Amino acid sequence: MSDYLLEMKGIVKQFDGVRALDGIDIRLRAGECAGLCGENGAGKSTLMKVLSGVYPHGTYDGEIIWDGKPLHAKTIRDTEKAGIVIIHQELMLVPELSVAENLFLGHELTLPGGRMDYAAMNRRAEALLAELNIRDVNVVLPVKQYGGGHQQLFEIARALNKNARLLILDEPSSSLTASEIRILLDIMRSLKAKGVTCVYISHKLDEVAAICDTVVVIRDGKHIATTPMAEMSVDRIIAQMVGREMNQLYPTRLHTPGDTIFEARNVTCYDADNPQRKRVDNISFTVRQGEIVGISGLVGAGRTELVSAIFGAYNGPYEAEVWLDGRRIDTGTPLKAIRAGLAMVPEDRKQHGIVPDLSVGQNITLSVLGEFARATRIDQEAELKAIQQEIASTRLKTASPYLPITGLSGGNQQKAVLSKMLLTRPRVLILDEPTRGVDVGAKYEIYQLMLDLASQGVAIIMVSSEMQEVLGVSDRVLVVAEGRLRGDFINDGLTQETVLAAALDV
Amino acid sequence: MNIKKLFTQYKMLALLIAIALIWAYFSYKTEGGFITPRNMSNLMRQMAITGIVACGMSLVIIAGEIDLSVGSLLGLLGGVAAVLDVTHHLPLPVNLLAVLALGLVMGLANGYLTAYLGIPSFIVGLGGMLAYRGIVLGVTGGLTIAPVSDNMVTIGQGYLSPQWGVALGIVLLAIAALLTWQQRRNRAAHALAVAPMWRDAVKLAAVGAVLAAFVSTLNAYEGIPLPVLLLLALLGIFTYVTTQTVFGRRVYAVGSNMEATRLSGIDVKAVKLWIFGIMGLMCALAGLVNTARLAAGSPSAGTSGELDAIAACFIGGTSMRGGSGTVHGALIGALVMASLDNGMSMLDVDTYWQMIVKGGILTLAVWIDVSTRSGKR
Amino acid sequence: MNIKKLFTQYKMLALLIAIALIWAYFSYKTEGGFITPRNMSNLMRQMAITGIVACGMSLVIIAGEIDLSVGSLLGLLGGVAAVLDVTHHLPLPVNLLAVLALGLVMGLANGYLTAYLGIPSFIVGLGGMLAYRGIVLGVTGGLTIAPVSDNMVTIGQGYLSPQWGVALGIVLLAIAALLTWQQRRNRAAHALAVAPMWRDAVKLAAVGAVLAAFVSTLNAYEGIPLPVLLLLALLGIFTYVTTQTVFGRRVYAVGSNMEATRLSGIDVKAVKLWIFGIMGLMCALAGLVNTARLAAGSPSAGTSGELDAIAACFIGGTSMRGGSGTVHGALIGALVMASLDNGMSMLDVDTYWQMIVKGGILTLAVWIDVSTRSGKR
Amino acid sequence: DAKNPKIGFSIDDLRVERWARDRDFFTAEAEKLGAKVFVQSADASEQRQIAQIENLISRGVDVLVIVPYNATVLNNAIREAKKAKIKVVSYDRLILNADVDAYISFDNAKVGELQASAITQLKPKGNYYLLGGAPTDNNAKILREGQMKVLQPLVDKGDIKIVGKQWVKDWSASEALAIVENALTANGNKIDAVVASNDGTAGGAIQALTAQKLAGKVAVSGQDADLAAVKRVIAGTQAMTVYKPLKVIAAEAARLSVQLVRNEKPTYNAQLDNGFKKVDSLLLKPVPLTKANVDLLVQDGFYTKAQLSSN
Ligand SMILES: Nc1ncnc2c1ncn2[C@@H]1O[C@H](COP(=O)(O)OP(=O)(O)OP(=O)(O)O)[C@@H](O)[C@H]1O
Ligand SMILES: Nc1ncnc2c1ncn2[C@@H]1O[C@H](COP(=O)(O)OP(=O)(O)OP(=O)(O)O)[C@@H](O)[C@H]1O
Ligand SMILES: O[C@@H]1[C@@H](O)[C@H](O)OC[C@H]1O
Ligand SMILES: [Mg+2]
Ligand SMILES: [Mg+2]
Repeated sequence: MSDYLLEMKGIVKQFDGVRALDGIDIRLRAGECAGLCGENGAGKSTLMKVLSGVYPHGTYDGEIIWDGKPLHAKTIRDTEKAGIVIIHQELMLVPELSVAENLFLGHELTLPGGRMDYAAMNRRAEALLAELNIRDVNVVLPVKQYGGGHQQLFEIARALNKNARLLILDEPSSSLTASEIRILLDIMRSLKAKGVTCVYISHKLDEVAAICDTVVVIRDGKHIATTPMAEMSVDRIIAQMVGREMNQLYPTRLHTPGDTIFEARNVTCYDADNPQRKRVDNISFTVRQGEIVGISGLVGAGRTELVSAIFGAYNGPYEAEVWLDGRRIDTGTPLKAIRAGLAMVPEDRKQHGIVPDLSVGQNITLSVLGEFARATRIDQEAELKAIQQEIASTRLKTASPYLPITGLSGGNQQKAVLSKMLLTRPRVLILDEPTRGVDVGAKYEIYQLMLDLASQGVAIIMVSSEMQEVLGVSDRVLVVAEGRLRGDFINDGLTQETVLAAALDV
Repeated sequence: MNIKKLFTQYKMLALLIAIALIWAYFSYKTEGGFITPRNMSNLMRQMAITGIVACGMSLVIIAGEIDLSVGSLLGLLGGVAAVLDVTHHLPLPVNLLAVLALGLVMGLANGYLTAYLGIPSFIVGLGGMLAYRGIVLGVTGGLTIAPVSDNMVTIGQGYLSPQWGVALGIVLLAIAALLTWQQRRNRAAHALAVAPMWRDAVKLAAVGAVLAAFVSTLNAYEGIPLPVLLLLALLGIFTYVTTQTVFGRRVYAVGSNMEATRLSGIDVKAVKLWIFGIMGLMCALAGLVNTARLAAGSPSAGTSGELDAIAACFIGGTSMRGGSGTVHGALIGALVMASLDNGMSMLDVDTYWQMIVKGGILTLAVWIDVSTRSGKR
Repeated sequence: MNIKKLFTQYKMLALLIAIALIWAYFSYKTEGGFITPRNMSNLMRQMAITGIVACGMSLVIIAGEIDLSVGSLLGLLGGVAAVLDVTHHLPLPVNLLAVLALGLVMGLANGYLTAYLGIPSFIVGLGGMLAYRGIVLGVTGGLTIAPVSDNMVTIGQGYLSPQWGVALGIVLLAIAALLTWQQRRNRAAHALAVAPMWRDAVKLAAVGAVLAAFVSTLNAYEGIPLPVLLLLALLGIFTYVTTQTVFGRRVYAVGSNMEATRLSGIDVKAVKLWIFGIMGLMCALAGLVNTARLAAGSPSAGTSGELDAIAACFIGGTSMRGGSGTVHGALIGALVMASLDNGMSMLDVDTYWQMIVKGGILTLAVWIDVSTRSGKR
Repeated sequence: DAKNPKIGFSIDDLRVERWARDRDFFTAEAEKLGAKVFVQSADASEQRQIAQIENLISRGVDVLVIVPYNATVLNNAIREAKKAKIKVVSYDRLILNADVDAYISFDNAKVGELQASAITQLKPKGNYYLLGGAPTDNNAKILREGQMKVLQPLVDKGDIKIVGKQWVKDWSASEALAIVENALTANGNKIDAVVASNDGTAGGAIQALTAQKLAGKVAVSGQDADLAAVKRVIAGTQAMTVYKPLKVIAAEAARLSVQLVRNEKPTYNAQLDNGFKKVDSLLLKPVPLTKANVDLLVQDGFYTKAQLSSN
C-alpha cells in the first residue's frame, strides 16, 4: 500500500488529435483537500472527467491507481462504487423531475417491486437540504421551478448523499453568492473532518486558499506544480497558472462618467409559471455616459430578469420603459434593442451565448452580418478582416477563426460572445455575470475591455454575483433583493458589508 | 385570465371539454344516434388499436424519441399472427406468446439501433417503416390471410359479460378512492396545500359517475368490448409504471435531460432499449387486436397507424421535446380523434372534409396546449 | 483508421463510393442495361421530384424543424395546376405563377403556425398532411383531372436540346474553374494553407469528366430532361444561398441554437417563416413537375413524398438536430434512393425485397454517417 | 425479338389477391409461348407505376401488359413506350386517353349487372348500400353503371331505397369495414343488402355485419372468387361472387401479347372508346357464383376440393 489514496500517472486525453491533457501526474493523500487551479482550457474539467469515469477507461492513456489498485472504470457507476463522486461544472439536473427525485436519481429508494419509496426519499431530501441550511425549498416540486443558485445547491446535496470517499467539486461556487459560499465552505470543512478527500476547482482563488491543503496547478494540459497551501499565496497561484506575475487583479479606473444617457423605468417582471408572482417589482434606475454600474444581490434576486426585460429577452409577462438620450425607445425584442443601441451578454453562455455549429468567426459576426452583405452575398474578406481585428483586440485564444466555437475554453467562448456584442457598437452594454467561470488572466482582460469601453463613452451595466468584482470595477453599485431595488451607492470607499447589508435587508 | 389559469393547471380539462362539445354536437346532429350505447361501443372499439399503440408511443415520446415504424410493425405482427393461425393452426395461447415475443424482440432491435448504435430514432423508424412493411408483404405473400379462427376473432370482437363489467366498475372506483386518500395523506405529510375535502369528494363523485355511465352504457349494448378492456388494463399498468416505478421516472429523466441522467450513473441506453421493447410489445397487442377485428391478416394493416398514435400523444399534451406527458392524456387524445372520425362518418361528411377537420383539430389542440403552457416562448 | 479519417473529412466520399458500387452492381446484373443513356435519363427524371422537395427540406431540417406536409402540399398544388389547366384553360405562364404564388402562401402559413404561434413544426406538418390531402380531394372531387395540355406536359417530359446541353456543360466547367481560382486566391490572401496546384487541377479535371459524362450520356438519349435541368438550377441557387448569403448563415444559426441567435438580434421567427415559404415554393415546383409527368392531376399524387425527401436529407448527412447539412448532400441522398428503386425494379426484385433493402440502406447510411462523425457520443 | 419476346407486366398492386393469380397464370402461359416475363408491382402508387414502366422500357421489352392503378395518368409513360416501338396491352382495366394497342378484360358492365341482379333476387325490396371500388379505377365506374342498370328501375318503382354509396379507396378491406360499420350505425342496422364491387371490400363489409350478428342476413355481393370469399359463400355469409376464369384471361392476354409482337392479327370482339381512340378489345364472359354452383371452381381447377373444405 502506498500512502496515497489516488495516483494518476501520465494521463493523456486527446480530442480529435488535440491534446487536452498531456501526461499529467497527480497524487492525493486520504483526507487531503486539493485545490486544482489553471486557466480556462488548462484541462481541469477534463482531468476530473477522466478520473470520474465520464471518459471511460480506454479512451485515455495513462494509469489511475485508486486505493492501491488500478482503476479501470467503464461507467460512472464503477467510480461511484469506488467512492468517487463528482459535481460537474455544468448543472446536471433533470428539470422535469422533483427536487427529491433529482437528489436520488440513479440511487432511488424503492419499495418491493421496483416502486419508488417517495415517502422515504422526500424525508431524506428535506434532511439533506436542511444540512445545507436550505429551508425554502419544497422537495416535491420540479427542479425547474428553482433558479440557478438553488440548483447548484441541489447538486451539492446530491453529492453529499452519495457518501463519497473522494469528492470532486468543479466550480461549485460560480453561481453562488457570498453567504451560500460560506455555507459550502463550512460543509467542506466538516467533510474534511470526517476524512473525506476533496478536489476543489474554482477560479475564485481566495476560496481555494481558504479551504485547501495543497494546490495543484496545471497549464496547457501539463502539470506545473503541487505545493502545500501553507507555502502558497493567491499571487503565487496566479503566477503558476498564467506563467507570469500579475500584481493587480483589477485595472485602474481612469474614466469619468458624463451625463445620464440611459434610463430604465418601472421594470416589473412576472413569473412565467405564476403570473401573480413578481420576480422584479417596479425597478427604475439611470446610467450615465461612460459609467459602469454594478448590480449586486443574492442569487434569485431577479437581476437577470431585470436586465433581460430591458433587453426584450425576458420570457414571461413583463413591463418596462427604456429611455436613451431622453427619448423613449422600443426594446420589445433583442433585435429592436440592438438597433436602438443596446447590447447584452447573457448569463448562460451555453444556452444563450454560443451557436455551437458555427465557427468562432461566424459567431463573432452573427449580429452584424448584414453589414458585410454586398447585394445578397457576404463579403467574406471584409468579414474575415473584422473577425481578425476583434480576435486581436480581445486577445481571444484560437488557432483559427474557422474552428468550431465549441473547441474553445469557457473564457475564450465568453470573449467571443462579448466580441459579438461589441461589434454592434452599443451605446449601452449589459453584461450578465461576464466573468462566470473565467480565469484570472482572462478576467483582467475583460475588465480592461470594459474600462476601455467606458472611457469611450459606453454606458455599462454589469450584473455580478462576485462582490469583489462589483467593487473592483463599478462606478456605482445597485443592490437588488427580492425583486426590489434596495440600494444605490456611489462606489467610493464602499465596503462589502454595506452592500451585503442592503442585499439582506428585507 | 382566470380561465387560462384553470386550463394551465388542469391540462386535461380543456380536452375533456373539447370531447364533451364534440359529442354534444354529433349527438345533436345525428338526433341522438351518436350517443347510443351501440355507437359508443363502436367508438371505443375503433379507438382501441390507436390507443394501445399510443400507450407505448407516449413512453417513447416522453423519453425524447419517436418511433415511425409502429404502423408497419403492427401490420407485420398482425400478419404473423394470422399466418400462424390460418396456415399453421397454432393454438391461440401459443400464437399469442409467439407474437408477443416477436414484438418484444423487434422492438428491442429498434431500441438497440437507437440506443447503442446511436442512429436517431427518427431514422430507425423511417427505415423500419419500409423494411417491416416489406417483410409483411413477404410473409403474407401480399395476400390477405383469412379466415382467422373464431378464438382469435374473440380478442377483437368479444365482450366482457355485464355482471363482470359492473364488478370492474366498482373495483375501479374503490381504487380511485384509495388513491385519493393516499394522495391527501402524502400531501399533508409534506406540508403541501391539501385540497378541501369537498373538492376531492366532488372529484370522486365525478369519477364514479363517469364509471357508472361507462359501464352501464356499454352493458346496455353487449358489455365492455375486450379490446377496450385491454386498453383499460394498459392504462392502469402504464400509469403505474410512469408515476410509481423507478423505470418510469427514469424515462422522464432521460427525456428531460439525457446527459444529466447519464452522468447520474443511470444506464440511459438500457432505459431506451426497454422503452422500444415495450413499444414492440404494444405493437404486438395492437396487431393481434387488429387481425382479430378484420378476422384476417391484411398486408396493408396498420398503414399510417404511427401517425394516429403520435397525433393522439400530442393532442393529449405530451411534449415534443420529451420529459413530460401522460398516458391518460394520450388516450384522451386518441378518443378525440376517434370521436371525430366516427361522428363525421355517421354524418356522411365527405372524406375530404373529414381530413381537413382532423388536420385542423390536431393543430388547434396543440396550439391551445402550447399557448396555455407556462414558460411560453 | 486512415480510411475512417478520410470519410470523416470528405463525408460525400462515402456516398459517392456507395453510388458507384450500386451502379456497378446493377450494371453488371442487368448486363449493362442499367447504365444505358436511356435508363440514366429515366433515373434522373425519376429522382427529380424528390430532389426538388429535398432542396427545400434540407433548409427546413438545417433550421431544426421538419415539414411532414410536403407530400400532401405537393399533391394539392399539382392538383390545382391541373384544375387550372384542364378546367379553366389558364395559359401556362399564368398557371405557373398562380401555383407558385399559392405554394409560397401555403408554405408561409405553415411557417406562421410554427414560428409565430409556436406550434411545433412536427404537428403543423402532421395537421397539414391531413388537411392538404383533404383539400386536394375536395378540389379534384377525388377524381383524376386529365388530360393536361401539351405545354404543361413539356415541363415534365421535355428535353434541353443537345447543343444547349453541351453549352451548359462548358459554362458549368468554367464556373467551377473560376470558383477554384477565387478560392485559391482568397486562401493565399489570408495566409491559409493553399492546396497544391496539382490537386486542384485533378479536382477540376474530375469535375470536367463528370460533366462531360453527364451531358454526353443524356445527349445520347434525348438531351437533358427539363426537370433535371430545374434540379441543377436549384442545386446552384440553394448552394449559393446556404453558403454565401446572410439568410443562409442565419438558417444554420437558428438551427444550431435558436435562443442564442434570437439574443444576437436576429429575427428568428422571420427566418423560419421564410424557410417554410421556400419549402412551399419547392412544393409548387415539384407539384407542377409531377402533374406534368402524370399528364394529370391525381388526388393521391405525392403521397408519402415527405418521407422520401426527409430520407434523402438524412442519407445526405443533414443532422437531425439542425445546424448542419448541405443541399448537395441531400441531392446525392435522393440519387442513392432513386438508383436503388430503379435498379431493383429493373432486376425484377420483388417489391417486398425492395422495401426491405431501402429501409436497410437508409438506416445503414445514417449509421455510417453517425459513427464516422467526429465528436461522437 | 419475335421468337422469344420479352413481356413487361406492370401490375397495380400484388397485395390484391387476384393479381397474384393473374401473374402466375400469365407467366406460365407466356413461357409456354417462348416469351420471358418481367413482373412489377406498383403497390397502388401511380408514381411508382410510371417509373416501373419506364424501367421496363429501358430493359427493352417488346410488349407491355399493364394493369393500371390509376387509369388516367399513364399517358406519358405510354407515349414513351410507343416511341420505343413497344406494343401496349391494357389488362383488365382500361387505360384512358392513351394510345393502347389492345384491351382485354371481362365484361365489367356485365359483372355489375350480375352482382345487382343476384342481390335483387334475394332482396327484391329494402335498403341497399352501394360499396363501390377504387375511384382511380375505370372498372369501378363501369361496375357501378352495370349495377345501376339493374337497380334504377327498382328504385324508380320504389321497391328499393339506396341509403348510401361510397367509393372504397384502393379497394381496401379495412376502409370498407369502417364505412359499413358507420353506415349500419347511421341507419340503425336497417340495411338489407350491400352491393360490394369485389371480394376484398365484401370481406370488410361482412366483418362489420358479423359484429352486428347480421352476417348471412344481409345479402352481400362480390367478384373475383377469392378463396376467402368462396369460403364465405359456402358458409352463407356472402350471397354471391362473380367468377372470372383468370386462367382464361391470363392465357388470352399472353397469347395476344405474343401475337402483337409477331405482328399477327389477334381476334377481338369489341371496341371501347378510351378518350384517345377506339381500342380493340377482347371481353370475356363472367360467371355468377353462388353456393349452388361452387363446384364449378373445382371442375375448372381454379381451386382444389381440399382448399375449399379446409378451414
Ligand atoms: N468534448 C470536447 N471536445 C473537444 N475538445 C474538448 C472537449 N472537452 C474539452 N475540450 C478541450 O480540452 C481543453 C481542456 O478543457 P477543460 O474543459 O478541461 O478546461 P478547464 O480547465 O476545465 O477550463 P475552464 O476553467 O474554462 O472550465 C480545452 O482546450 C477544451 O477546448
Ligand atoms: N421559477 C422559475 N421558473 C423558471 N425559470 C426560473 C425560475 N427561477 C429562476 N429561473 C431562471 O433561472 C435563472 C437563474 O436563476 P437565479 O435564481 O439565479 O435568478 P436570477 O434572478 O437571475 O438571480 P440573479 O439575481 O442571481 O441573477 C434565471 O435565468 C431565471 O430566469
Ligand atoms: O377484379 C377486380 C378488377 O376488375 C378491378 O379492376 O380491381 C379490383 C378487382 O377485384
Ligand atoms: Mg472546466
Ligand atoms: Mg442571474
